[in-house]
Amino acid sequence: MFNLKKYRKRSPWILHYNAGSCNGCDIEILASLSPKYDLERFGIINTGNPKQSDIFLVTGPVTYRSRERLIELYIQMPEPKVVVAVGSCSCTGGVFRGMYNVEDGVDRYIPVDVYISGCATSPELIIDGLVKGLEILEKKTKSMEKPSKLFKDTTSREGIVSRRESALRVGEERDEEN
Amino acid sequence: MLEAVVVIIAPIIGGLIYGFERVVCARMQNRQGPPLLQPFYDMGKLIDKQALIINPYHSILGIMHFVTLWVVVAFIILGQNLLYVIFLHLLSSIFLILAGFSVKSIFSHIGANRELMSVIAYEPILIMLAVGFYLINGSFDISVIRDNPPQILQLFFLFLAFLMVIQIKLKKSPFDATEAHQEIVGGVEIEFSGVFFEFLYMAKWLEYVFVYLLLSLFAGDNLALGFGLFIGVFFLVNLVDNATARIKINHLIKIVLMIGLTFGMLNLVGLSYV
Amino acid sequence: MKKIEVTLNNVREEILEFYDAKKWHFLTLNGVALEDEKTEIQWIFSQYEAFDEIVIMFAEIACGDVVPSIVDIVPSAIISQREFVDMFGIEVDGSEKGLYLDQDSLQMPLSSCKV
Amino acid sequence: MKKTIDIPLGSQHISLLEPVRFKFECENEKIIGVDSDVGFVHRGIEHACTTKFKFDGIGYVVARICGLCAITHSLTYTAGIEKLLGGEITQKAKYLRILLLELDRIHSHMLCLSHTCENAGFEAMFMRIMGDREIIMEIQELLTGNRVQFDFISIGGVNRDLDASRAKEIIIKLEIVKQKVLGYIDVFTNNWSLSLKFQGVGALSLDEAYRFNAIGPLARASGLNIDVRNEIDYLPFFELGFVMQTHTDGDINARNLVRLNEILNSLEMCNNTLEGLPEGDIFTKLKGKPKGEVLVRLEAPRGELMYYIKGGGKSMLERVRIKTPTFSSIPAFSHIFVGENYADAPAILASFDPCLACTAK
Amino acid sequence: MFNSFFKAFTNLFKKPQTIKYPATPIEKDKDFRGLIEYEQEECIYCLKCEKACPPGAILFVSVENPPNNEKNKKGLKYHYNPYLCIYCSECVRACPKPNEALWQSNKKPPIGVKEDEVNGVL
Ligand code: SF4
Ligand code: SF4
Ligand code: SF4
Ligand code: SF4
Ligand code: SF4
Ligand code: SF4
Ligand code: SF4
Ligand code: SF4
Repeated sequence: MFNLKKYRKRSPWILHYNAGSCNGCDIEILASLSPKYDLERFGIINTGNPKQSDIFLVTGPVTYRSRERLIELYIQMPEPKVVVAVGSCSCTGGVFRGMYNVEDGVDRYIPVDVYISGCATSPELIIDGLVKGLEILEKKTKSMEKPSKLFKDTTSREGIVSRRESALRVGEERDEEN
Repeated sequence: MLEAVVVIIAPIIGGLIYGFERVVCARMQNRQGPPLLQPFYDMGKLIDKQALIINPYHSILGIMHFVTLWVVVAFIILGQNLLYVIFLHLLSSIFLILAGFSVKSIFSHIGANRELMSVIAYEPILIMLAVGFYLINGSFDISVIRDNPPQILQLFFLFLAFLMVIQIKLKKSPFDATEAHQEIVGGVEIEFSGVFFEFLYMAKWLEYVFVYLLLSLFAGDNLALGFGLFIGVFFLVNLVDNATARIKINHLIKIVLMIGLTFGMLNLVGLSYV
Repeated sequence: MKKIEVTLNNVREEILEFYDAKKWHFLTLNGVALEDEKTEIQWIFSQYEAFDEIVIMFAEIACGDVVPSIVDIVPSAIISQREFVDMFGIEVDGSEKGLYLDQDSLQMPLSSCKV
Repeated sequence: MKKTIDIPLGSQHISLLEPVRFKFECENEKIIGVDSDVGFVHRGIEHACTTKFKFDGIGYVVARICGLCAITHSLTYTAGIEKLLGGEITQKAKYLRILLLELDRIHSHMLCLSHTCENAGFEAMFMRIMGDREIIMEIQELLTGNRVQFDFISIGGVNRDLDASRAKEIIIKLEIVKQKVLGYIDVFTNNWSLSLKFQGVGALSLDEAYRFNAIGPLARASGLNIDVRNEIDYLPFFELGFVMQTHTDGDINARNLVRLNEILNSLEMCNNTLEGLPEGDIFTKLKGKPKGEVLVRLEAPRGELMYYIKGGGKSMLERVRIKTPTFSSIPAFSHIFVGENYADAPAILASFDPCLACTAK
Repeated sequence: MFNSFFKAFTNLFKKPQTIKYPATPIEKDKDFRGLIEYEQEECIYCLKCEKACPPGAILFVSVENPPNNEKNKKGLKYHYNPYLCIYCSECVRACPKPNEALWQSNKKPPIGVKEDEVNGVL
């Protein structure tokens, strides 16, 4: 009869959480709700209520204090759901990478489906990302993805040292220069 | 037979009104807005969504709210007694309020509280409305009211008061403190999810059917006038929604009770003397 | 920018005498880690409607010292004091820890003191 | 039943962009106590500024403290470094800096106003202001190549030049914005439901403003003359027509009006900047490493921003202390909430225009 | 209040401000600060860009088969992570051969999906 799955794509409700961003990306999310970009065209509503949301927009590199809340919100959202990391700093930590109170990106904690880069992203990119997120949402099963434990193995592949380590290495070089 | 069909498709009509309203609202805000059938897309999605049950009462009360509301709408369409309609409607609101109180979330409580207060604010107007109709038609039966000529002129003040009820029921500013997305995240709705939220969502559509059906009673047997009233009020309500901010619940009660009671009384007194 | 040296013992009197809420604006409480596990603590004030009139009262303190609170004189200092406690791990009278840092964060990140 | 209830607001809440948690202790719906937790966004930028980045890259890092006043952060920092290096930048660079500073103020104030409206339940106004704000965003994109994080300022000047044809284009756009802002003033002063929501709500008296060291529009709405633009001579604000905007009521309405008037003033300043844009270079190379200590302040959209920089003649600095506007307003905020109705809390909160991103750094 | 009322009414008959974004693409300004692009042939491997980059989005890492360029003495390969980049353009300003070896294009930053492992490796 009906294929209910196709409706997922047409009525994605979003939940937005700021896990320590600079607000730059948050105001762009707000701007994409504004008349010029009007996310409501796609049926998107900013619900602010995890229990009724399908898309989880996370900004910010995840600070120590916000991580519990992040996971809590993720778990409260009913399946199927898609997590979208908005902005460079929620993808990889961005400029905050390696600071002592941040965790270098949302995917250290919860499985992220779409990464939107840019610092700050623009509404245009957010729409691109959401469109991609909707494709994924349509295919998703209802089984829960486990929130991943901190720090997946990020070390070498193909004999290349990890970015994290080389970043540290660069830092050392800088010190030597002085 | 026709009536039975109308009763069954009542939620769909409500959904269409709601969808249309969202488009109109968006256009008033200078943006494109969602597609017309958006509420049905939402419905499809919500059915598909995993539902988290907080506690059985909560979910059941939500469904009861929807079912009683449907019965209310059916009663109006079938031309039953107006008083029954109003009391049944009260019952459905009470289910919602109970649902709000049955969970731990503080926002749900506040929402339920506000819902309760708004019931106090608009219920007298509805009852006076029924009395008004009784005074004119000599009967509470909706079928009788529908067979008589338009009564909007005799009940003009009550009609004005009823406009405020529409704003409250449809959660339109300035009288939308019960939902207040920015303060209490939707109030009573907050803990519902998936299919259960779906019932609440459809109840909202029925609410549209309910108020606009009541509105059409003012037009009596004149269908064209009824339709005209619906269109006129529909736009008026949305324009006001887009021109005002939300007022606080205590202001709401004050304003609605004051204006509503004076207008209602005025009208009733006038009616009984004429 | 004027710097006035004070000590932890007389800082409260100095500020009490100096601070006039209608004239001076309390900017912030600042700390600077110095060598030898010393910390310079600065109370910074600026004058309303004057060109860059800034007064810094500073004191050099050691790791174990307890800094007196000035919240009763300047109520808005409360938040800077809490931040100072977190960042430098130096006790300030009546200010609790935990404004920013959690149990498992790096503690007293800006301090030069050894744990 | 317990007499009071605790209503949490945050850390994730639709009326908040940022994670901050307020716990309102309420009697019925009246707030009798507030507890706030502002540490959700603490990232450790001050620490990183002295351990991870060299002084010439920090301008881009501190800009990421806050997206709304990124320009103020990088400008204040850069000004501090320029003072330490002891160089003078060209007049044109100064003008361009002011231009961007004021544009940023305009868009930030517009965002705040629209947010206040939304939190007051006036969605149409929110959409209207947000829609018009896009014009400013477009101007900013024209000028700097990005909508939010401008990365426009570097030590010694600015990164991009502005040619005459673009300047003209911008002047035309600013005129449109001005007309729109005049329209808002009308709404904010005459709308019945807004006045019910805003007038007399969340008031801060002048004495309290002094006592809690309020800053920015919050203080100016209470009649306290504090605006850093009035107290520094590092950038030629007066030359470009800066006038301080104050109000005396101290309630939400007054704050909105102060912001609206400031937008008008800033538009005027932008216009003057564009019309009087001097010729010349936009960049002067400054040599050396920062040594010594310096304290610089600048007026961000939300009030006074202060940087204390201490350098030891190396490329790593010794101390960067950032005091942000919202941070020092928190005592005043908490004070205002007490005695108000919970239903007003989101609107009051938005009227402070808090930015927790910078509070916790 | 009547002004807003009227405004809402007139808006009803106006063309909405909304742009149809994914359907009609947005033309990017030529000065838009987009992706950093690199030309291996022109690079002189001075590593100034790597040092200037605040978040460390540009890295030269030693790999087994480095690109051949006589300047490349250490056997390095350029790596750029657009998900880490903050598009500040510092690298271009630091580069001795801007617009030849390294430049900022006006292309939009990319959108990644889970399989890209944007945060995992490198
Ligand atoms: S990506 Fe950049 S602009 Fe966006 S939140 Fe992170 S630091 Fe701010
Ligand atoms: S309080 Fe609500 S969210 Fe928490 S366990 Fe109970 S039902 Fe679940
Ligand atoms: S609202 Fe949040 S904190 Fe409160 S009961 Fe539900 S889940 Fe728990
Ligand atoms: S108040 Fe905010 S944080 Fe708490 S449950 Fe509701 S949405 Fe979540
Ligand atoms: S109050 Fe202002 S700064 Fe705070 S979240 Fe709202 S718009 Fe952003
Ligand atoms: S208050 Fe802080 S975070 Fe907000 S705009 Fe100003 S400096 Fe940025
Ligand atoms: S633009 Fe900035 S962040 Fe990106 S690679 Fe260049 S220096 Fe690094
Ligand atoms: S700075 Fe330019 S030339 Fe030097 S390594 Fe980088 S890209 Fe190559």
